[in-house]
Amino acid sequence: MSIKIDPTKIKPYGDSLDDGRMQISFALPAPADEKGKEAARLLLKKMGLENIEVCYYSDLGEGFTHFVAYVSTNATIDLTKIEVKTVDTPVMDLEETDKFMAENVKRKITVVGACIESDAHTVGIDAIMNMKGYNHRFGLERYQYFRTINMGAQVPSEELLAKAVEENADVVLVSQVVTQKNIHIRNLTKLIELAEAEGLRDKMLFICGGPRISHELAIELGYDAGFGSGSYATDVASYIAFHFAK
Amino acid sequence: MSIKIDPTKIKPYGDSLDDGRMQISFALPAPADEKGKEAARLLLKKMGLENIEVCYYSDLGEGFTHFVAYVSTNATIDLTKIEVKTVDTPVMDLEETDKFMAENVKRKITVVGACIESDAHTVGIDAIMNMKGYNHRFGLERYQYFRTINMGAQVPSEELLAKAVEENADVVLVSQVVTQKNIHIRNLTKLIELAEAEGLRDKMLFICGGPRISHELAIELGYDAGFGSGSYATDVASYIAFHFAK
Amino acid sequence: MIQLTIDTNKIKEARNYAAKIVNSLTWLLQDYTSTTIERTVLRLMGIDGIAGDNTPIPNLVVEHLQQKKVLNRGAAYWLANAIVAKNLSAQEVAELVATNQLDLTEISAQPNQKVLEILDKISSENLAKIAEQRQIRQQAFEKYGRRNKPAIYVIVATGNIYDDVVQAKAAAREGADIIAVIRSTAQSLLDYVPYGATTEGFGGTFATQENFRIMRKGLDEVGQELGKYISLTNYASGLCMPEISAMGALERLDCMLNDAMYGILFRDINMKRTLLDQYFSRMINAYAGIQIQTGEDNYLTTSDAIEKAYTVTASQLINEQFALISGIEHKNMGLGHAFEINPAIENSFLYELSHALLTHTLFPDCPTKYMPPTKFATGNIFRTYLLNGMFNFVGQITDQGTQLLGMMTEAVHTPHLVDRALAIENAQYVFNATKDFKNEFTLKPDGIINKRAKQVLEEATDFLRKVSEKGLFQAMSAGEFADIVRTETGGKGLDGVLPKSEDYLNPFMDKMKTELKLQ
Amino acid sequence: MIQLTIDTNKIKEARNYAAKIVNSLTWLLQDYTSTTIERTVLRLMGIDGIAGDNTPIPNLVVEHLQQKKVLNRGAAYWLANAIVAKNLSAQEVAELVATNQLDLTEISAQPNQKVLEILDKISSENLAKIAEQRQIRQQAFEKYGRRNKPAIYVIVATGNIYDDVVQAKAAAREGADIIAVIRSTAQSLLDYVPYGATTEGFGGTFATQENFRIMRKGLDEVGQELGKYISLTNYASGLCMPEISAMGALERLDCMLNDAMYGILFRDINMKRTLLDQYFSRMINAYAGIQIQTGEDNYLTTSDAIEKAYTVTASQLINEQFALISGIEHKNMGLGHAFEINPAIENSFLYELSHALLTHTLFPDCPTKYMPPTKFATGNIFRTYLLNGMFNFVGQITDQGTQLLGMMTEAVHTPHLVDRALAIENAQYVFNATKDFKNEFTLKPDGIINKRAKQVLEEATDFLRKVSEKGLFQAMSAGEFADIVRTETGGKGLDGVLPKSEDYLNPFMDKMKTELKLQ
Ligand code: B12
Ligand code: B12
Ligand SMILES: Cc1ncc(COP(=O)(O)O)c(C=O)c1O
Ligand SMILES: Cc1ncc(COP(=O)(O)O)c(C=O)c1O
Repeated sequence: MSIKIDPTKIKPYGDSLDDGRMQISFALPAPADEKGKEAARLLLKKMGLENIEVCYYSDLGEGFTHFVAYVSTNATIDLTKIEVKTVDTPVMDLEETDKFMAENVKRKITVVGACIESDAHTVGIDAIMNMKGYNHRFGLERYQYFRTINMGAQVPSEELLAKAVEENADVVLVSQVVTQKNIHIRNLTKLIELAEAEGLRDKMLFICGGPRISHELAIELGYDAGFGSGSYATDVASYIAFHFAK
Repeated sequence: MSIKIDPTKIKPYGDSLDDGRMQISFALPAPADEKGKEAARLLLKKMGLENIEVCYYSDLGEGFTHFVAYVSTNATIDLTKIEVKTVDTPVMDLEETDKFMAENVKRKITVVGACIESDAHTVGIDAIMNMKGYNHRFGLERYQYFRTINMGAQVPSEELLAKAVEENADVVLVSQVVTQKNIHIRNLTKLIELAEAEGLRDKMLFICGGPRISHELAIELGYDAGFGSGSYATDVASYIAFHFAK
Repeated sequence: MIQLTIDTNKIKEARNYAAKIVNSLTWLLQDYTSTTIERTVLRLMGIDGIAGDNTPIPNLVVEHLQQKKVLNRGAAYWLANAIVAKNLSAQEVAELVATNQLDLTEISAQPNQKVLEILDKISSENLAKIAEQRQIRQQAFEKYGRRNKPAIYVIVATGNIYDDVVQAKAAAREGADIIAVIRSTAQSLLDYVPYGATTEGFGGTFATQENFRIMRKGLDEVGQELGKYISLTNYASGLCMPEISAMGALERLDCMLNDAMYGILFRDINMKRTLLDQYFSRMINAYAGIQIQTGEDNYLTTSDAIEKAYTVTASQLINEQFALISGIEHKNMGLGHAFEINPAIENSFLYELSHALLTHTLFPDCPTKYMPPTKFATGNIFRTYLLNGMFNFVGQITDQGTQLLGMMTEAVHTPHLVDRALAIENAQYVFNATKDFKNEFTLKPDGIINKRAKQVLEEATDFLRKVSEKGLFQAMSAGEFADIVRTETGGKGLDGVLPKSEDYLNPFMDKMKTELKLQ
Repeated sequence: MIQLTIDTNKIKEARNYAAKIVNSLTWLLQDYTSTTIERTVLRLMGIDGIAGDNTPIPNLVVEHLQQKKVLNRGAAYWLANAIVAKNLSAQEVAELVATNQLDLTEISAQPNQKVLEILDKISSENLAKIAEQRQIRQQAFEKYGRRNKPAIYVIVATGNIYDDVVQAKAAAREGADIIAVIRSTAQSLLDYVPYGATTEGFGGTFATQENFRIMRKGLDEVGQELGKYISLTNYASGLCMPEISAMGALERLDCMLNDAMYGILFRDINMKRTLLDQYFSRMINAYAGIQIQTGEDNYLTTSDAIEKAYTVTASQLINEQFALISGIEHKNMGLGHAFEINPAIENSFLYELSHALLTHTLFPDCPTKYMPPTKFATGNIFRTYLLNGMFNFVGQITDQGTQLLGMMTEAVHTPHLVDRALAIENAQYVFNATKDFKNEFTLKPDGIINKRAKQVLEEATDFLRKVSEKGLFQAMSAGEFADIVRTETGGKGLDGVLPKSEDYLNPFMDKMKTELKLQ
């Protein structure tokens, strides 16, 4: 005998199969006393949760109270039905990509990249584009078949596209790190709409990246691909190489 | 202008009024990758949550993954409608209680207490009953009008009741600290049912306590009063004093 | 290492008082036995299983002998006598007794020579099994490398042994060195060891031989995968100390919670019973190469950690002496202490550090077991996580043997899968980030830390002197330990204590004594 | 205190190079002005408000003068000339200009004496307002006691000034000493200061004079209730450095993020522009008794914290020299540094400690500003909470002036109410629990910590020598700073830099220089 998980009905796990246990922490505009605690409990109950244990509360001042609770959910998910769009080209290392491109692409691919609009977090795009790279993986600049132009921080969408046209870019790379109030969605949408309006959308590969970007989200926003936290130049280079080999 | 909270519709607060923001952490039997992350997101969505941001995941081994997420709930609570049963006798200090009992009770009240059944956590009941007390509040033993018998740990319900009868107790104190799988409910229910069966329920005051006990829960289980975390002998003494003054 | 400036003569003085306290109990340890010890002898003879009302056969046999008032000759003798007479195996004899088909006292006395021969054979065979487990452990450590220091020790406590295995394996993958399967709340006062695999417990899982086996197997599997030997521990405490030790020795547990006085003080078990039981229990652990661990942290869950710090030191010294007379080497004495000072106190961290250094200074060769903050955990999981980090820091810079990781959900529930993983991550980060911290600093001789350590040692010495003058039993009766009053005739299990007769036989104890070079 | 064993001559050498670097820029600082400086002069003359397309009036007036190519005489002159001529207030004149009803260059030149008189009057009156704020602050500290050390510094960043006030007041109640209102992402590249109360920003709230006023009022209220002076800070950076400083001086901010080179390196603002702007900006802060804080942590968010530790030290020394020539006293120099080493590195904590000690050793009289781990925050809020605790520990034992508290939700979002409260609880626990730790230990002279500190100082000295030889501008053009290439003619805002004419007037700068005893 052993514990058996049904993948069609997975549930959070605390210490017993399917106990549905979750930890929740939040502030409420409620007093730091039994009444506030009851408000917290009722709120969690209203959210459909069970076995609610409000294990801690503390006065935050200004009429707010912090609550920590453990609860059980009844929700389940069918793991077998989940499909996520992920970049599915194989990942090659630098030498392999160089070799692959020498054989299958046979020309330099021009890549123009930037942190657009209000965003100045360049570390991510630098990690992908610049010589030095990230975590011991060199950036695109180091590859034999990429010509890279990294425009840096807070580049207006218009300027990025103008540069892409000027340089006859094959690929546009866009980074968005700040996500507060979905500003990244706003900025990414602006760029892609501009590209469409200017008839550039289908002439270049549009790739975005950032800690809250997934390939799925990128596709949804009209990009060709998206790369999230922990992606490396190797991922991006391989993807581009395969694209231009076709 | 300033932010204004409607007490009839309170909601969790992250950094903007009514943003409904909450932090959630849990394990799922799902892989530590984009697919698992999507499963986590869908689960939270199924729970009725919005603006789901799964900000972290990590492989726990054995097919489980830990997820941390920030989400928004739409649930609201009417704070003005919440009523909690709390012990509502005023709280007097040791001297006041002594004086009050000298004037209004005029006899020694016998209190028999124990950690019952499987529970051996005596620190809580000792804090209430023993001379030394807790956090600079002396225990009932120190009061002029209490005679206390503390039976200690893992006392079978039968023994506690037998002792109460033997000592002609006015009050029975019960402590329950372990709550795993609701063992405290089981134990407390057992005691009160036994007391009823033996016709003792209405002859004595039954008071329970422990970190997960509220007055409300105590009443629900058939006790006269319940005391949770952070209660002191002063609370319990005052409550008993007022009871016997009536 | 960060060194305290402590007079070694002071340490000697304290240690001498502890030795005096322990040595004054020879009369008890040599001349008495207990029902548990006898059940253990039966288990070591290979007797297992349940009968009747799910009662373990060792219990039924010992009850039978007790009823017949012949237990003081030792269960081994009666079994051997029957084995010789009936030409049956020990298990077969025991089963007949357990099912009331055989009265051991009715069998005529067989030639002494024969009885001794058969006992020699059975005990040799069964001790060999334990020795084999010891060797397997030793080889595994040789192959995979020694245990980390501080070893990462985490508990699993789901109540269901199968869930426990999942959690334990996950923990091993994350970096745990030692897995403790916490026992269900009520087990320690049971005067028998439950049988078979169990799936329901409260705040813990029952300690049974089958559960030991299941967990050992799981850990061996994951260990092989990881190229690391994962240690397993449980609790030889309560009313069945030596039985659990015997089971642990047979199923290759690697450590054992096994305190000389915990049962008396914190479980109200009779003092004679506990002291007798721990004596044999520890001998088994010594023989099996199992590291014992003690429970000094318990003093601080009921008393104030500053006011009563000396009780920890005193208990460590007493536990050390009890361990020595059972044959436990210092390298297998996991003496306990804890990080339990109210975090709101100014300089609380300095006091914690001082106490931990004192433990290390007194027992430089022991793999001391350091317990996490629990008492001041509030349910604020973030704060508790931080407290655990500070605790891990002290553990690393004071070179503790075993770090029992704190859980952020202390004061809420026994650890969930996530809690444990985060606890391990916490310890790994702190251990690694502060690795050589201890070699960077010299402690000022007249600072808060040194002064505090000196004071605690002094208080402990005074206390031990007093106890050594009064005698341990009298001191306990006077409530000198943890303000808890325990009397020689009070507590649970006294009815299981009996004097040995002149012709008492316990071949296991004899052989182990010889091998461990004890008198 | 824990003391590093560092040769004071080495420190002097490094400091001399930094002084040489800064002193070689006198030509720029004395002979040039900028549009921002002129707008600041207008603000200091009492001009406020917006006109036309929501453009601040100071901008409109300066643009007018720039367009007329007469700005190099100083905006003060032109305003004063009109005031004298028209007998209007400064504000009235500015409004007429802003609404295109008046061309300042068309007014005939008034008697010099009169112009100087009116400027003397206006500048005296307005500087008195700043002096009064300085005094209110001073009195409050006298009444309530000095700021804690390390001061607990937390940010609010909701985007909505009214939410910010709620969060700031809550933080004050929980124990915050300094509240920073983080600016919206895009503000620093705006070449004007937005106007009025604002309720929408991204990752921060716009810095406006009205927002300053609203927050100051909120903090004074809660401070009075608590019997404590709560400090307020904002960012004098980007294209409007001195304007923000002027607003802060008038609205009684108490600290100001105000780095000499941050704008150049991290915002690609032209180097002449930034250096000019910071010069005047810091003078205003000096006059207002506002503590400046610098941004050396930024080097480590883009570069490796071990490899590039020396850039922090070098920048601190340069920032110190720039501060000195603007009249900032050491007690008001909040030089920055950070806890940003990859936590997975063995002994990372020792390196962090070493770097923090080095900062303290070089600037013993400065209230250094210590920045929390951010780069290696992963979204694992528990781990980040622990990292923040270790950071707080270093802050306490190395006597930092200001501890900018880390938030467990670093890498997730700008702090929620709960995050901030937990951060304060974290710091308070660690500060209190380790209060006298620093007095307990002596550092081994040849340990990892000392060796590391020496190495960093040496690297910084070498670097400063190189820069002092090349010149700051040339070094920046060669990418010597943070591997970022910035040229003398590149970057934003160069069009706002202009040489002063012979008859240039800036009564505020003149008066402040006199009072601050600068040449
Ligand atoms: C460093 C940093 C800064 C530095 C940036 C320096 C620089 N030159 O980049 C400075 C100090 C300037 C800064 C400023 C600010 N920051 Co900041 N910053 C960070 C920090 C600490 C680290 C980010 C980082 O460098 N990560 C490391 C890189 C390698 O990871 P990455 O960006 O995710 O990139 C990887 C992938 O995402 C992907 N990727 C990224 N881009 C792209 C593009 C393509 C095409 C591809 C294929 C892949 C890809 O590949 C990379 C490698 O794996 C984060 C917190 C954190 N720990 O994440 C906050 C953080 C991002 N900052 C934040 C904020 C709010 C700000 C400010 C707005 C604060 C303020 N009000 O002043 C300003 C805004 C500046 C601006 N205009 O954008 C918030 C954002 C909150 C949110 N969710 O919206 C964060 C999360 C901190 C927080 N908790 O509040 N910041
Ligand atoms: C100390 C302690 C122990 C000590 C107890 C010593 C003793 N003599 O009491 C020892 C080491 C023996 C112990 C053992 C165990 N413990 Co324990 N223990 C704790 C600990 C650390 C502190 C409890 C405590 O003393 N609190 C201080 C007192 C003053 O607070 P209190 O009990 O809440 O009492 C106050 C109020 O509740 C109230 N009150 C309480 N009782 C009463 C009664 C009346 C009548 C009134 C009016 C008021 C009142 O007034 C008190 C004063 O304010 C908690 C964790 C924690 N931080 O809370 C775990 C904890 C309670 N233990 C736990 C567990 C699981 C165990 C064990 C089962 C572990 C095991 N498998 O071996 C055993 C079981 C023992 C048993 N049979 O019950 C779990 C319970 C999990 C759960 N939610 O069910 C906890 C929460 C730890 C954890 N996270 O896993 N434990
Ligand atoms: C020394 C010691 N033994 C045993 C236990 C387990 O308790 P019990 O034996 O009562 O199950 C503990 C628990 O903390 C302990 O510290
Ligand atoms: C020194 C310094 N100035 C200013 C800022 C704020 O950035 P910005 O001026 O670009 O808004 C920071 C942010 O980290 C900083 O470190």
